[in-house]
Amino acid sequence: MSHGFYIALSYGISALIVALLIAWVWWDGRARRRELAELEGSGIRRRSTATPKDNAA
Amino acid sequence: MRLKAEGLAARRGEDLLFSDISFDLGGGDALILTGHNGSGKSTLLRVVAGLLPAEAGRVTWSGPGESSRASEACHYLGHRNAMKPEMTVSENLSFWKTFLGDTARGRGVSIAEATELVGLGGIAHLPFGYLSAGQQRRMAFAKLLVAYRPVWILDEPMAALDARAEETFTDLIQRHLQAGGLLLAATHQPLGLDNAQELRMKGFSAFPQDALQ
Amino acid sequence: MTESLAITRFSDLANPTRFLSLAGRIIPWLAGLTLCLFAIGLYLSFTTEGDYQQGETVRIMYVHVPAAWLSMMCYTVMALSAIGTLVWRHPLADVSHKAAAPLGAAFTLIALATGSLWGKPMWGTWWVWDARLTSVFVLFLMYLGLIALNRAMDDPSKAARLSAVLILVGFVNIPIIKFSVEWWNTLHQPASVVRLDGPTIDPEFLIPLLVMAVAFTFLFFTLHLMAMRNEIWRRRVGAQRRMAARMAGRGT
Amino acid sequence: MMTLLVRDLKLSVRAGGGALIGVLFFMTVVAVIPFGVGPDLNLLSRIGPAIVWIGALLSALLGLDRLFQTEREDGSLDLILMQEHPLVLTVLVKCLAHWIANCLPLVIASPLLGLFMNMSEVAIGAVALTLLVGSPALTFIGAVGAAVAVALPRGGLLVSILVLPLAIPVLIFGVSASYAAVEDPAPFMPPFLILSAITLFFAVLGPLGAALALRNGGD
Repeated sequence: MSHGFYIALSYGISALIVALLIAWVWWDGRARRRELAELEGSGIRRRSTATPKDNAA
Repeated sequence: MRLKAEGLAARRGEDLLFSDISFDLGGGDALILTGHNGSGKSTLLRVVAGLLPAEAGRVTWSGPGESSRASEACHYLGHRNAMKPEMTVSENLSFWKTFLGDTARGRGVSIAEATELVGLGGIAHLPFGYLSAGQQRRMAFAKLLVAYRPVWILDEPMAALDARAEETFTDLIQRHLQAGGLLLAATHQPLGLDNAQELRMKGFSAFPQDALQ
Repeated sequence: MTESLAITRFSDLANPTRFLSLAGRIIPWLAGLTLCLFAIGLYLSFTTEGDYQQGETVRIMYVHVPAAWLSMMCYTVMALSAIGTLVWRHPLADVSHKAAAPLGAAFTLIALATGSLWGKPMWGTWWVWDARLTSVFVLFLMYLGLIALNRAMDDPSKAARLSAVLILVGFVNIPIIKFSVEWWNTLHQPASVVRLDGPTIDPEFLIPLLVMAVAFTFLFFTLHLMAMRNEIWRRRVGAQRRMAARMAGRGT
Repeated sequence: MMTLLVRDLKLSVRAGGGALIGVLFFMTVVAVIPFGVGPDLNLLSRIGPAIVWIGALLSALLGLDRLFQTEREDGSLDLILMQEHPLVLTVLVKCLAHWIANCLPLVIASPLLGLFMNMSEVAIGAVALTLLVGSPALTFIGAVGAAVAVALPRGGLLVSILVLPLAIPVLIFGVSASYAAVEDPAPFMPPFLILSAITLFFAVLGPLGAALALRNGGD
């Protein structure tokens, strides 16, 4: 009594959803950082610019 | 190029707002509509733009190789800016540039150039909704520059603008007129055009109005 | 910096810049740990014996149970953050529950999908409207509703306050849903679903289950930190864009 | 025209766009039905196709009132009306964008809800197929209602009231084709073909009517 199909499918779906989630979070972070860099490049800085740590993060 | 109106009349609801208005504009001519609130300035502009049916009379347009529908030769800038706050300025402008198309090929300027001309170069990447009311108005004006139309119909173009922006607008309008364009504007403030004709709207009149001259 | 240590700590945490640098340092470690745990967990879950009753399908449980557990823990995290938003008006709390909603929805979806895939061979149907399944499904709908609410509003702090109210109301509502659904549907036999408590579960299954649960939990925290960081960046982009718009008016 | 399509799609997924809300409403409506009729799986599988169809119908109407209203509110409608593109074509493209953004997700979500309704695989496939073919008709009919109610302050409710009666044939043939796929004696093709015909018919009539209404509704 094996249900390889269902097991494979459930692991597959879970992996897919997790992969999509990670990809989304990753891509979102990349896009935001790029936008920040663009704004930074066009000479707009935050009011409380200050610490170098800020840029490292 | 001639924009001709003959015996125009229009209603607002049940009331006749104006009747028997005629004018005849050629290349480089400007016509300024003045008059108190509710005198039918906006309605007249919308009738000329083809957005409202005229009660009587007609508007004709004759240009080089263009169709005779006047509204296709016109840019209409109403009270509302026709820009989407969710999209960036350049997305908005490039949409209108493509959607409107340039009637005379290549005479519309690029988006970067247009934003530069209205004095807001460098912020075209921002969402339109982030801009202040005056900046939004200026970007809406940039829309007139990206796609070329011989006739500009402007309804209160100077609303929400500061003095420097007004100057910019006047310059742009002058340039448009010198390039052979036509202007039809409703305004309270003087536009600072020296060669403009004026049409004073009295409003709610059943009697024929004095048209030009 | 004249305040007492506790207050300094608190204001440090409240400072998003501080949070960003902290998150930047922690995230790689958390991600690595998550990866290791998943490697061990997956290895264990494929090498253990099948259950005599459930057969091989017990392996689905190693994904299903942690996901279901996370779907509830995520809501708890959101509810705590919502209290933080409403009581202390802590900006990081706003960010926290906004960032957690998509994660919660995803884990709930995994729980629903794997549960369904387990139910088909074991019960002969993809879905039954029993108490537990139904309340998890309602939870899923609530996550999606919160995402939609957050997306629908421009002003992030207003959106955060309103969704915090909704989260707390939902938190109160979930037990009610659960119990009412149990009363509503008494047809279903109890304890079809594997339960962690009591001796019903063999250590052989318990170990991979626990490892996977810990792995999923770490996955959640890694992603949550990353998503919070994204959200802070998103707000900075918004703030800087508004500033750019203001500067363009004044300058040139 | 492509630019208009792309713009509308962009707007629908940007913040405040209605694409997600439609699907969510669909899922919620279908999900509350079992609470009303009870968790009897046999009963649910019998009424399933009808429930899914009604849910899709209601959620397809949900965002329709905004189809032209947003354009009118910011003045874009004026500029669109002035253009030399045939207005019918513009309306058709807007309908298409609306369908892709709001109705296609419903079609994609419908198999999932079919599972919740304990429907058989054939019935699920049939419902998804009939929704795919029938839902454009809902958008086209709705466009007329949206164009008529464009200038009204509480247009949303009115659009639903105006459009629902017109959408009845779509519902009838959609549901009967879905049932025909499961129950033996009834053939599947005739109602399905009629459904396709209705969609094609409204693809012509809907934009025409909407364009006419927009031209006359100017203010």
